[in-house]
Amino acid sequence: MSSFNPTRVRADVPLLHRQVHGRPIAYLDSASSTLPPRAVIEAMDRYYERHHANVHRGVYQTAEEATADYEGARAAVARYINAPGGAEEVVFTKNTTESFNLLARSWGASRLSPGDVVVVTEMEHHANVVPWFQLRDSHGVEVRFIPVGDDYRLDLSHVDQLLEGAKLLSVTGMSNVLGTRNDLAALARLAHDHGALFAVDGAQSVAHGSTDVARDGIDFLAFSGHKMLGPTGIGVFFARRSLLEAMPPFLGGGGMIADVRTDGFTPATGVARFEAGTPPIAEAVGLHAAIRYLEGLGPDAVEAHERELTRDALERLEGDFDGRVRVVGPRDVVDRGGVLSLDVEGVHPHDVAQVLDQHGVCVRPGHHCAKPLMHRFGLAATARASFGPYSLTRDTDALIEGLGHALSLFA
Amino acid sequence: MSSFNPTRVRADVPLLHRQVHGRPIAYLDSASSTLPPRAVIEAMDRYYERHHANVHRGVYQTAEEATADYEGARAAVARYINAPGGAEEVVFTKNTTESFNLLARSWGASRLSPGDVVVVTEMEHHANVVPWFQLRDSHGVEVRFIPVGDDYRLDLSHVDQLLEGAKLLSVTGMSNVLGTRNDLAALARLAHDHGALFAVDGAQSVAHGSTDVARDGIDFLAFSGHKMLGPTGIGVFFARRSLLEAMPPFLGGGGMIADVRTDGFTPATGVARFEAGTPPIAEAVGLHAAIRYLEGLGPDAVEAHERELTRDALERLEGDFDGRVRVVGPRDVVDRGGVLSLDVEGVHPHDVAQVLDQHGVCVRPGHHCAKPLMHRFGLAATARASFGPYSLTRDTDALIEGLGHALSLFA
Amino acid sequence: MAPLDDLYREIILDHYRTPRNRGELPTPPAHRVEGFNPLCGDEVTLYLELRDGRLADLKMTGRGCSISQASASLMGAAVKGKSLEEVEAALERFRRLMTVTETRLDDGGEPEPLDVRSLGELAALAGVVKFPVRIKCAMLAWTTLAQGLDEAAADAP
Amino acid sequence: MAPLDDLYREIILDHYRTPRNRGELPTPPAHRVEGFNPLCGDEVTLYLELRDGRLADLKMTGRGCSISQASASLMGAAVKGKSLEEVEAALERFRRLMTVTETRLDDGGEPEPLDVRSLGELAALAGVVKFPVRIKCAMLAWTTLAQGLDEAAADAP
Ligand SMILES: Cc1ncc(COP(=O)(O)O)c(C=O)c1O
Ligand SMILES: Cc1ncc(COP(=O)(O)O)c(C=O)c1O
Repeated sequence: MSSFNPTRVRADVPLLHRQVHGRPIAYLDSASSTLPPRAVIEAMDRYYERHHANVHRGVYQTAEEATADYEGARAAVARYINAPGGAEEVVFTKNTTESFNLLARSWGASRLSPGDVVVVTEMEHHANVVPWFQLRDSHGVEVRFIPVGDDYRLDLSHVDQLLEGAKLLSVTGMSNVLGTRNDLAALARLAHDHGALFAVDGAQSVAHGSTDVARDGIDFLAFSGHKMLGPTGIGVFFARRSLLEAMPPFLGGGGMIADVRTDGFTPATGVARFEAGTPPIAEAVGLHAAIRYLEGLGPDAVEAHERELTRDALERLEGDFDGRVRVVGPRDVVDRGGVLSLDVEGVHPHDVAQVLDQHGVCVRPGHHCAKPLMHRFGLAATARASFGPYSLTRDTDALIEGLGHALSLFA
Repeated sequence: MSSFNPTRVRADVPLLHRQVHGRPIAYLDSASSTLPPRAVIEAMDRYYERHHANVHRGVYQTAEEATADYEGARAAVARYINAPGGAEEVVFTKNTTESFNLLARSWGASRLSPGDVVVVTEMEHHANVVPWFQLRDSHGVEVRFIPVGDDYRLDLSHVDQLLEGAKLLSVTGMSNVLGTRNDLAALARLAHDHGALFAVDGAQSVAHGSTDVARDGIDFLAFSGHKMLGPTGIGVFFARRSLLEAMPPFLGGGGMIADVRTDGFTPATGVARFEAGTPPIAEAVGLHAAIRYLEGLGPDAVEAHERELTRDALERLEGDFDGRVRVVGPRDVVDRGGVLSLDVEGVHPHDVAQVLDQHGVCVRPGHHCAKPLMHRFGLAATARASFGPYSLTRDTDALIEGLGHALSLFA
Repeated sequence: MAPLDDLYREIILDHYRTPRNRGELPTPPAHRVEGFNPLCGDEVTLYLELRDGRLADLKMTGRGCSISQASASLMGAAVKGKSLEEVEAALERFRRLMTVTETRLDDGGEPEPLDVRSLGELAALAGVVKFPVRIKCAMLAWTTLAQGLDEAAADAP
Repeated sequence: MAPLDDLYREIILDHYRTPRNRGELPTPPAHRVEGFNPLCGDEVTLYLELRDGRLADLKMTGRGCSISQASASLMGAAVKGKSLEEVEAALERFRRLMTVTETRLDDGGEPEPLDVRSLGELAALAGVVKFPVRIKCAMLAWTTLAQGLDEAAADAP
């Protein structure tokens, strides 16, 4: 049994005790970055105060401790996503974005030839688009987009055609604009049936429900610490062992080599090959603490809690404003996470966010690094509210109040 | 006047209050990673507890604060290294290693043609070697090495020949194995006289003395937060504005684009172009605190303090062991930092470090990611002791005691 | 942070609701220039007709937040029909207004009164500097104008 | 952490100071194989002469820390002249010794006595597991031997 209690979670997060403009903060920007609980901050403090040292090459006490901390984090990540091959399938990067660049430049550049096809979707974050365009420009691969339907879900009616000749299907677990969750197991089967590998952008999905790469048949997975209650400065790249072993290095430098002479170098084996330079050690410790914290809450309980908040918010946004506030995303809460992109009649998202700020409400205006999706729906921007495990109905109350103010100010 | 007081610095560093194996810790591994003072840890805590949000795209209070914190760190870095063009010349990366990869893959890959020459030195860290070998393999550039003389300093007797046709000279400010400091202003003139640009690996030099890119004529500079009392997970890449502006993007993703459509993308201008994805925000805050702390100590005072420790240690290492402990590096303390690579007669560096650990002394055995240098001197490894601003003579006392033990154990 | 009223003055809301000089001009003779704020997707397109050393006519299209659109509308009203020297001077004054640092505002109250007076209605945008992220919004039309004038000068026979 | 004596037992220091089976063998008939620890630069080169299903002769060169060199020397003494089955069994026993987790040692004292006894002098290396970074040092010669035997088997006519 999970002991999930959102009020207690809220108490655990120092930033939520803060007031802004004389109001309690209503943090509704977890899709941009989550707020770390005290346990995460303290784990990093403890690390710096007692154990910090560079990893891997030291034999003294604190260097061994730091190495154990760092490798312990890797093992925790492997467990959290159920990596079939364990910690040897987990590479630490700086963020989701670097993970996708690693995928494109190492696996992609070495495995793909001109004309090979990479399929993404219209709802992808730029992190899962731009690296493929870069690979198109350098290696001549073709990038195809699975369209998004008017129901804000992937339109799979021509997917077989799109997947013809595809070497990779790379899809977000959950859209950071629409909240749409994709059926990863089904998409993995589709990809594999067409002889393509299957990559997942887990940036949004890993923190708001369970992730199981073994069950779902995921070949590559990318995500960020700062979107799962962890610190900035760390990301994860998961790849199935057989794939990872065949991938050439990406960044070059210390730690990723077996030998360097003045005439060349030999790369190291294992995950070390992909971790050039001093890694984000304290950040790995923080990520480990975040995973422990999320496991304590129970990913399913978190998902259920956020679903309830989303159901309530969707109802009130529709009911309270006579259709003047439109939610850009699915209206039901099945296969949908707690991201609410708002289009407010007559009020630009920037102004919506500015007015909401005066109410202590934190929402994000903009294109949310998903411009293909914005183009698809003819939008320049939305004002996005998004939930986290610590969100409460009173955050939605503040949102509704602030939206009322914005509508009246610009009426 | 600097108020530099090493005992007070020591008191500021929580980890130095720790005991290991019942002994006070004698941390002599600052060349691997420095220990952060409380001010750095607390700055990051405060950030996470009060200001954390994703940067740049938010209009709410904490997002503005986080952005101001992040950009404030950039301005502080620019000031610390005296970047002539200010903050617009400072890119945040994850470490020195990524900074060199950025240099090689963006500037190098776009500006260099087959046969173009990049000159490095035999005393470089792998971070300033492997990316150039990778560029050699992908773009056909030639990599040349300035040799290191028997005096452990650069042998410049054939440097004009080596620099013929060179497009870049890339040199470490201070060797992480030998402690040798290079004359950056003179090397910059040499490079520029030959029509080459001048890059500096500042990983070791930035924390142990002053850095002035404007004065010295440095075109590119790379360094890491964790080697200058700051956090892991952040590095800096400096480039002169005119150079940076002409460089194409490296990593692709959110934040580095002006537009993305389903048929391509347009990169952003300015430093944003090189910062794909969520940057190391808390780490930038920590780095800023570290810079403030170092500025408070006074870079010249730190350098003088470490020089005194080095002079004393060199004398005692020579005097106390009848030549059985050899220092691989210059014997004088002019143009030399506080790094002491030890070759102990009959005792392998691994064993030296293991015995020292029992004395609470932290030194690092290995090749220190400088294999070309190790090959040059026919060494597989050394046991390296290195000082930081918080080091005291009593650390050297513990080192000497431990070395005596190692020598007797293996006699 | 300052209250919202500092930002959303009545003049600004008015120009946002009823933007002046909307529309297009035939190119040529007009010069067309686009501005773009990648962070929030704001866009403005200006049509500039230069004649006899004056900005004889100007129209604009675009979309964006109240600040960027009102600033564009206010700018149009301020510079249309003016000599190029006057336009340059207005540009410079507005730039200076937007770079008054928040700190200076905080301890000095309003920015230099001379500046504000010489700006006329544009002074309504003075409150924007208290909201740093919005400065880019307010500047968008102006940097686009500056770019357009440069391009037009380069194109001129 | 355990005291140094657990690591630097007298037998280990002896094999480090006076390594057995140093030298080279002509190749062929011997098979040559190199092992390498990229983290610390330890190296070992083995010369393996297989005859009639036995590891008939073995010599080695290399350099490295006391643990890697003593482990190599102890290994040589333990496997030279043995049948390939016996060598494989020794390899397997040693691997198991080195993967006894520190935790198990901590609460269970010594690892399973049977193992240790069957290892003979090699048991002196049991203390290494209390120093996790040194396990790689102790394993170097053994993983190199395993690789050499595989290669030799593949080469065999
Ligand atoms: C001279 C030098 N350059 C580069 C590096 C690499 O720094 P990082 O591991 O932080 O990328 C180091 C640190 O090991 C160094 O000492
Ligand atoms: C779906 C999705 N993918 C990728 C990213 C990029 O993550 P990061 O900025 O941590 O690299 C984000 C976050 O903005 C996201 O929401």
